[in-house]
Amino acid sequence: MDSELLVRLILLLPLFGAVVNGLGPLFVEQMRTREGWIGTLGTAVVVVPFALTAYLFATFDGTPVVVDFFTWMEAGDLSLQFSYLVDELSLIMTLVVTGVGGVIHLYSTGYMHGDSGYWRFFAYLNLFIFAMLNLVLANNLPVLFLGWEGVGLCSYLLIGFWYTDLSNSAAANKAFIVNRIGDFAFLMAMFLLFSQLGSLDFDVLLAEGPQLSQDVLNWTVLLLFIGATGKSAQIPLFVWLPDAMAGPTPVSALIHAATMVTSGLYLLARMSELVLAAEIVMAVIAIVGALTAIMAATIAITQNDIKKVLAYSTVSQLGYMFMAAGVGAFFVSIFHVLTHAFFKGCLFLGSGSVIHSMEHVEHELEAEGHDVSDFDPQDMRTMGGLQQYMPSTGWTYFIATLAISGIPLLAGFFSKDEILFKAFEYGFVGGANYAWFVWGVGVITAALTAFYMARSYYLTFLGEPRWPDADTVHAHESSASMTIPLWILAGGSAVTGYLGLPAVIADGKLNWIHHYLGADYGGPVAEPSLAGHVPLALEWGLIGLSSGIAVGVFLYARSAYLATGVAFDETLSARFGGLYQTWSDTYYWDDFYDNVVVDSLINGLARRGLAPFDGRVVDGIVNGVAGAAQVGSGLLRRLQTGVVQNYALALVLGVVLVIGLMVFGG
Amino acid sequence: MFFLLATLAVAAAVGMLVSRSPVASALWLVLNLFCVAGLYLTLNASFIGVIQILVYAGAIMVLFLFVIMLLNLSALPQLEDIQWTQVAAFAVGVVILAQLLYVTALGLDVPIEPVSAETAAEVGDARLLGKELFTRYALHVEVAAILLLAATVGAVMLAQRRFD
Amino acid sequence: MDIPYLTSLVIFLPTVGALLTLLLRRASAIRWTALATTTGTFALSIVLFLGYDPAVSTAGAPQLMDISAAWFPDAIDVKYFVGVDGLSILLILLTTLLGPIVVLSSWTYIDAKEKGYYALLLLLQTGITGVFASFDLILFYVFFELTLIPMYFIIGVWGGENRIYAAIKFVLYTLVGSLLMLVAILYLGYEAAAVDPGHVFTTDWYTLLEYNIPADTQTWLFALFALSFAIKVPLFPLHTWLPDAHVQAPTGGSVILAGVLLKMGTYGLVRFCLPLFPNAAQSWAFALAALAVVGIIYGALVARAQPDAKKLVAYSSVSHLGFVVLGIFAFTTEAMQGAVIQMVNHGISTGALFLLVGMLYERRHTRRMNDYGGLATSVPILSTLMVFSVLASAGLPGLNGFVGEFLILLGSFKSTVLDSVALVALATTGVILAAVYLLYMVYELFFGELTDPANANLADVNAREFVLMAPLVLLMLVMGFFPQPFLKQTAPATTFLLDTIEEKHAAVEAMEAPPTADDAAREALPVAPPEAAEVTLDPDDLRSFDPDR
Amino acid sequence: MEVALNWYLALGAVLFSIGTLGVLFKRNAIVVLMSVELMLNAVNLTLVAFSQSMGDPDGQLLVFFSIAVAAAEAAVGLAIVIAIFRSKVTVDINEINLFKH
Amino acid sequence: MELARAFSTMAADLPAIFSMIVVSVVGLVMLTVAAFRSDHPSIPWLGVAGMVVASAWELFQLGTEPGTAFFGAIRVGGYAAFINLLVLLAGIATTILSVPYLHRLKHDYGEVYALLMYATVGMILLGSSNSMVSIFVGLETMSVCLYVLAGLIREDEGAVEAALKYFLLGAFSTGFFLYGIALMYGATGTMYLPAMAQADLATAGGTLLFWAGVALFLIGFLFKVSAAPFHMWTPDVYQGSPTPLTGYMSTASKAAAFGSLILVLYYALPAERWTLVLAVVAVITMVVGNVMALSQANVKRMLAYSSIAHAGYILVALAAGTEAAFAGALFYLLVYTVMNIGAFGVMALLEWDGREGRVQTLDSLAGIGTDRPVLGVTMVVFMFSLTGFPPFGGFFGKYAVFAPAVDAGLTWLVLIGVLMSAVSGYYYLRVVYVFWMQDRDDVVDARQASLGGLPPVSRTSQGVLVVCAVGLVAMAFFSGGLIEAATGFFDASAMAAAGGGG
Repeated sequence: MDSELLVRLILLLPLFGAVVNGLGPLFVEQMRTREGWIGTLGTAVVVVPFALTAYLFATFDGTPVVVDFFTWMEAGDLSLQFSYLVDELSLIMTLVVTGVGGVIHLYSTGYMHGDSGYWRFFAYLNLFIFAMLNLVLANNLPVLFLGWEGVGLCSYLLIGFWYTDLSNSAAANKAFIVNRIGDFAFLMAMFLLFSQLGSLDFDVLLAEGPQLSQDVLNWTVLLLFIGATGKSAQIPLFVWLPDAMAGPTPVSALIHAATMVTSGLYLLARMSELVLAAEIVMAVIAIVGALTAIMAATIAITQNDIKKVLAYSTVSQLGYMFMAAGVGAFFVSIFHVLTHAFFKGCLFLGSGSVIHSMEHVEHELEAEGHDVSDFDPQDMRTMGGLQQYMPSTGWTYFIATLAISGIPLLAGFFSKDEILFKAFEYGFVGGANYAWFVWGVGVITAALTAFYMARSYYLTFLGEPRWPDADTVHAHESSASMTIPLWILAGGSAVTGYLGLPAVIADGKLNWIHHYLGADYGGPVAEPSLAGHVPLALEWGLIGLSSGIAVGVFLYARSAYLATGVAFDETLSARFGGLYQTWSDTYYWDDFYDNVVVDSLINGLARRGLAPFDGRVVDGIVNGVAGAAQVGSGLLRRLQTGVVQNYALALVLGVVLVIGLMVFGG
Repeated sequence: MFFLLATLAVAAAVGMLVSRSPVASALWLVLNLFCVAGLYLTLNASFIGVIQILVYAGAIMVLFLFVIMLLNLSALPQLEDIQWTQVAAFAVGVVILAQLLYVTALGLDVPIEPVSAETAAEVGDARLLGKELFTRYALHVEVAAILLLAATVGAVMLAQRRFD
Repeated sequence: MDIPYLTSLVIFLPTVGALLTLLLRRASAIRWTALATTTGTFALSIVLFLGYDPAVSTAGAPQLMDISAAWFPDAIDVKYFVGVDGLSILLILLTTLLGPIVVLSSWTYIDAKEKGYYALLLLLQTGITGVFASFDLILFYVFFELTLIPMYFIIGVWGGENRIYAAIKFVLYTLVGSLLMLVAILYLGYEAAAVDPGHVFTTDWYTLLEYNIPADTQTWLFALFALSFAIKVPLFPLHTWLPDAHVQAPTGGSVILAGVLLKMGTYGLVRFCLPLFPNAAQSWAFALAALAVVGIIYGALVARAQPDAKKLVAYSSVSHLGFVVLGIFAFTTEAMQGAVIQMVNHGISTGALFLLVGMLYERRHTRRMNDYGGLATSVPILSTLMVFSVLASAGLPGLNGFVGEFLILLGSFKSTVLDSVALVALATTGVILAAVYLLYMVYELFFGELTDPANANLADVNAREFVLMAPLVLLMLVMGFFPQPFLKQTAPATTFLLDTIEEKHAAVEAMEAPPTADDAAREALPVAPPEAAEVTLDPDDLRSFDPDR
Repeated sequence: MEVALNWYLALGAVLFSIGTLGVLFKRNAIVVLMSVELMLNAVNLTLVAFSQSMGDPDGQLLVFFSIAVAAAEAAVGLAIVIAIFRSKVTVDINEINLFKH
Repeated sequence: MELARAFSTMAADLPAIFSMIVVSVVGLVMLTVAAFRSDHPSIPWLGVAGMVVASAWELFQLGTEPGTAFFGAIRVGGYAAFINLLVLLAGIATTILSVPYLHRLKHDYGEVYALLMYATVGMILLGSSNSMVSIFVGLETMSVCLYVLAGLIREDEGAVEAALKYFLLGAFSTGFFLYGIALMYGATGTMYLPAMAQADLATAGGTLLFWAGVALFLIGFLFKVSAAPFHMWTPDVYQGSPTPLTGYMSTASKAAAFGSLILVLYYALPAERWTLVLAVVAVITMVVGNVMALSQANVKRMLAYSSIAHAGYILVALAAGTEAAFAGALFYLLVYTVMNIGAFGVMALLEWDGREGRVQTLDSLAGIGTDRPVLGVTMVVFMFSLTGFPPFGGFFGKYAVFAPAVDAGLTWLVLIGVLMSAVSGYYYLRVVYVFWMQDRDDVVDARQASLGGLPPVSRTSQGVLVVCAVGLVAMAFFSGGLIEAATGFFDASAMAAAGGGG
């Protein structure tokens, strides 16, 4: 098959789905309840592109394919095409997007069943896939940016999906605006590149970019990175992601875990040649990533909302990915993106399944006459013992938990270990001091990850049910359309790690993902490491260390939470004191933004400052001029006394003036 | 002769200015007009001098007096205090006088009757003026006639008592 | 198709329609006449658009010109001279497109004195189209002012509570600027005659382009022109008439105001300020661009603080037009093209926003956002349209707003005239702020529970409203994804303009280069070309040579 | 008699100024009117002086019209004063200030 | 001069004063009719007929070669015909507008119309005068008639007050004016304008005398055209006088006075010194007129200040002093006459029980446009035209006066002028919004006034107003030609033709 046609189909099918699902029911009310049609179409337009991508992937011969649709805009030096690029990186990303996306679409047909906005949901979701595909397939920065903003839009629409609750909409606004702050930097990076190179096409940028002056490069990469922090929820722009959990759970899985949030990584990987040329900024990237990772991990420990835990976990894992990027190991980032997509997708979907079932519990409690106004179906403190009611969800959640915790032989183990190893190696071989710091933080974070994930699993699924009347009111397993995707993803969480076996095995020759992506995304240190730059023994040791930590911490948490349940949190709180408080208050980031940035900008500057200023000063001057004319008029008219002799006096004064001017002035 | 008449004219004018009774003012003005008529005669402008007495002093001033009597006007009560407008008026009046004197008195010390006494007398003569009036100034005379007619009609319109 | 006097026809067909409506009695007949006229005009303008061939006029010359003999005595070359070129064609098209849309939007909104309303609306369209088509400065001025009168009535008679204040403010504010411009036009006309004794007083744009005016003179002429246009745009801090006018005007008036009337200011800057006074324009570019950037941020922040939806949209115009002005004063092809396309984009998306706010107002008779909330449930289609327009306005890639803003910022960044990264960076924050205030509006209007029963029973958009919104929404998409056909139309004119500016700038610089031996000669005839000495001059000409006048 | 022209002119100026002062000071409308007559009279004197000094009759002819005009004005003016006296029973021009500002 | 020859010359010159003859003879006839029945309805129409004939004649004269008649006393042809035409048209419009007005006030005496005719005669003489004597006689004839007309409703305190103020100040300024003539005569030895320009001002004293004379002389004109600070009478008199006649005063008398002033400036005065004076007076006039108009609540009073302001605009052109500027001033006079007659005409029709008039406010007219759309629409046209909005005549008028001033190097003056006309927008637009945008029920004054019912309608008057309004719109197309024609009056050949006299 013609690959151009395939690319067109891959891109346009989801768009088609979005348009049909969106417009039809919008105008024809009867169509809104046709869930079968809508769900089938919505899923098909993602699954088919997945199949097509798989075909492309299978037949890909290593030479990048460029597909030009049509000219977007031409002005001066700028010549911009709707141009798409199929290469290794975009293929992997496309597979993830359509694959995980397809699964989540399928899941959604069950999860959203009965929702009045079913059609909207699928329209948005399809639109999201379209935008995401634009992002990953773009062949120039503006098209990438189109997708970039497009996914932001869909994220906005989906976070605020249940708009009748204003807090959801507020979260949506927050997500969009914080993302826009990142976009600002992205735009500036584009302007800078264009002003230097006169083009924004990848081939030009990657070929000529590295020759730019160091200053320009540093700025460019820094700006790109700031752009990435917005989308990929890094310090300081991560604050929107936890709030984004307000959206339906499949959204959290797809957008806020598997795909969209990784686009920042994708951007850096795409621009890897520029990034690698900006050494200083790489340090910034790595350090910011490390700090984000550990910060989010500590916060995750304190969260009680099952989705919030996963959200902070996502932030933390994204931090990992940036650590990798910061040490130049882009392929590892992508690898982690891949594995993360599976296990985090699985976790989110599992939490969705749990929430679904807890909502069911809530309804039953309500039916029995309980006061459910305080009942939160997402609060882990009211859960417990769900494993017995919903085995599929439980098991898949468990597998994914193990995977993310870095328990050996599951996907997370391989990718995370590779990241830690690369950081170590960068310090060991490359001699960059910051790499040690990054590595250290990474190891601690790995321990924390194992802890909070174990906490999450055990609080939710084991122990006694903690909701009222647990004897009579039972939770239920979700439908097949939801459990099948769970199993698919759990399977992925188990096996995808083998795509990137570490260098200790067969000298890295079995590290498929590294070979597939090629040296382009490996960085200067990574390339020779195939042959083993670090002594094998040391590497084995490192692997052992991280495995040990993961398993150890996991088991510790298991025993702690199995024994004391929720109460262990209080022990933790007591042990860490103020630190724990800081964690549970998310390091006061939200307070800072709400009270300092937003309040001072909106309330202080805009509402109390500029708006009155505009009315009183700027407009006041205008009205003042008019008023002055009126006042002047009022004063002048008092000269018009009505007494004829005064008029005569004025006349004579005029005479004096005129004679004076004429005789003596001229 | 000139200085006598001039002094008298100025004195009469000042008298008009300062008297509070309108009748007295009118009579001072009549005196002034007579003096000026005399000055015309010193300038050999006999025709104008005669007209001055006939029309101005004779007709116009009588009209004034007539109206004053008709309306039975007496002196207006004196103003208690001096207003700034009056001060200003006085100052402006002085400035005007200064300006006028400056322009008229400077550099024009040519004697009257530069050509000859005969010409001067002829220029002021009624015959010459009459001829001019009915040739070169015929149009103006006609329009002046209309002006007087209009003034008459207007005065009647304004002052007459209508039957309504 | 070859229609004689096509440009004039497009300008004056609405006037004919206006006269026609005056003869009618029944309101419905008046409405249909207005609709038919505006639609017909739009059809004609499409013919115009198709008839305009950018490839032919590489020199940027206008096409489809209608030129009369001089209007005034021989010594004064003022004439009826209309045509289209790359700068104006899109704006003319936009104007005629908004014509039927505005008529439709007023269909039920205006329920009193229909005759006057539609007649004035049509007259207004003539005025605006005329502004964009004029190539003679006096004619331009006439059309420029002509738009004030209908707008004054539309705001003042059919407007809201505080309509009279707003109407008067609108007219007076603009009047101050435009009258000063008139003086500058007059001076310019004579200056041209003074520079070249062979010429008479002229206000013909193309003739004036040939003259190189001394930089000093340029400065204050530019100041007068720019002031007038800055008020119209409106540029901070001259913008305060705009929120008042917008809020008080009926929907149709707001749409015209935001859609095309403000563009007269930016268009004027491009058409006149830049090419006629290139040196002054470049010297002052930074100052004006800085004001524009202040306007971007300031407008956005003030918009965020508004409790009134319409006022919010009004301030958003201040912010958005800041981008256009920035693009104009960047002096790069990208930015200039962006500015031109952004004028159109802003007309489409802000026009749509005003239409939608107007629809809400027509249903609920309030514009306070607090009175709404949760409308997404009761009026889903309207909400969708609004969100769509908001996104277009916020510059989401794929919709029209992005194309313009992107090109403007891209071009300004590389501008050597502005040469300020900080300025562009500040301007780019406007992209963030746009999202802040626009999403806030969406949030307040559409989201949340339907608490107020008055909001629960609102009717969604009806067929008429949908028909009038459809072209706008479609255009947002089309211009977002396929701006190229439009950019292509403007390209030659933009290039021509920038080349001309460059040439003239250099010429004046050379002319005013450091004094040389023939300094004395220059003193006597500061700007006259060398051959001027051979021409016998009459005293009147000498007078106009006086450099001090 | 050898009186130079500027003596006459100066006299005219003085009389004119007194007339002006009269207009500015007198409150009785009729006296104000008389002051105006005095001003015209002063001008007439000036005109005749010029006319005679140049031997040109035009000046005196203008005086002729000036006197006619003075007569007409006096008639109209007095009529107005009568009318105003009828409605206001005063001729004090300070009190005639219905319209102001 | 040989008498017989003189008389034959005069007989030959009779066509030159044809319109003056027609108007005065018809005036006499009217007076005669009035003697039998004072309120005979045919009297005003007699006058209209006479003036129509006269204007037809002047129209015919527009194209003729300029020259002088009556031994150089007056000018004939182009320029004079233009001014005369203006005066006559204003007279016709005023007469027609006065009929219903005076009828309503029960003052429809025939003498009034006759006086109007005589005033017109004076204006014609003034506007076409070529010598100081003509100017003086014409000016006085005009003034005396206007004094009377101002006080015509003598039962009304305001009217007689207006008449008294007008008269006293008018007479006062006449004193200065005549003094000015005397000094100029003394300095140059001639009364004829062209001869004055050629006179030899040899001595220093002569120059001094001459310019002092010019100054005093100008004051007479500046008073008549109500330039500040000689304007003080204007608002009071305009407010007190019968409204249609106010329109007449504000247009025809200004047209004649400006016409004459232009002739003086153009023919009699060397081009020096007076530019500054006129410019300064123009500035004061524009500022005072416009600013003071802002706070007026009475439309007539506002229009009075507005007419002061417009005099300022014309003075800008006069200060420029070029031929184009004079031509522009002439055109402006035409436009101004049309729009001001119209504006006062509208107010005359709206003046009835309880509504706007001498004491009532503009507010009492709230929403009147809806009730009387013809008046409303025409008033809108007049107001916009007065503001100077295109496409109405007012804009082209402003163009015609300001453009030459810019050319003459008076850009600063023009800038003040345009700023002031922006100010003027405020008070003109206020009339528009009160007429159309306010609701009667929202305004206290209007509610009270509405008890008096709606204003009566007069078809003839409305016809005049519509003609004025249409004329202002039509100027958009004909202004070029008109300005060109006006420029033609200042050909160098005209100068030569005027060389004679005396």
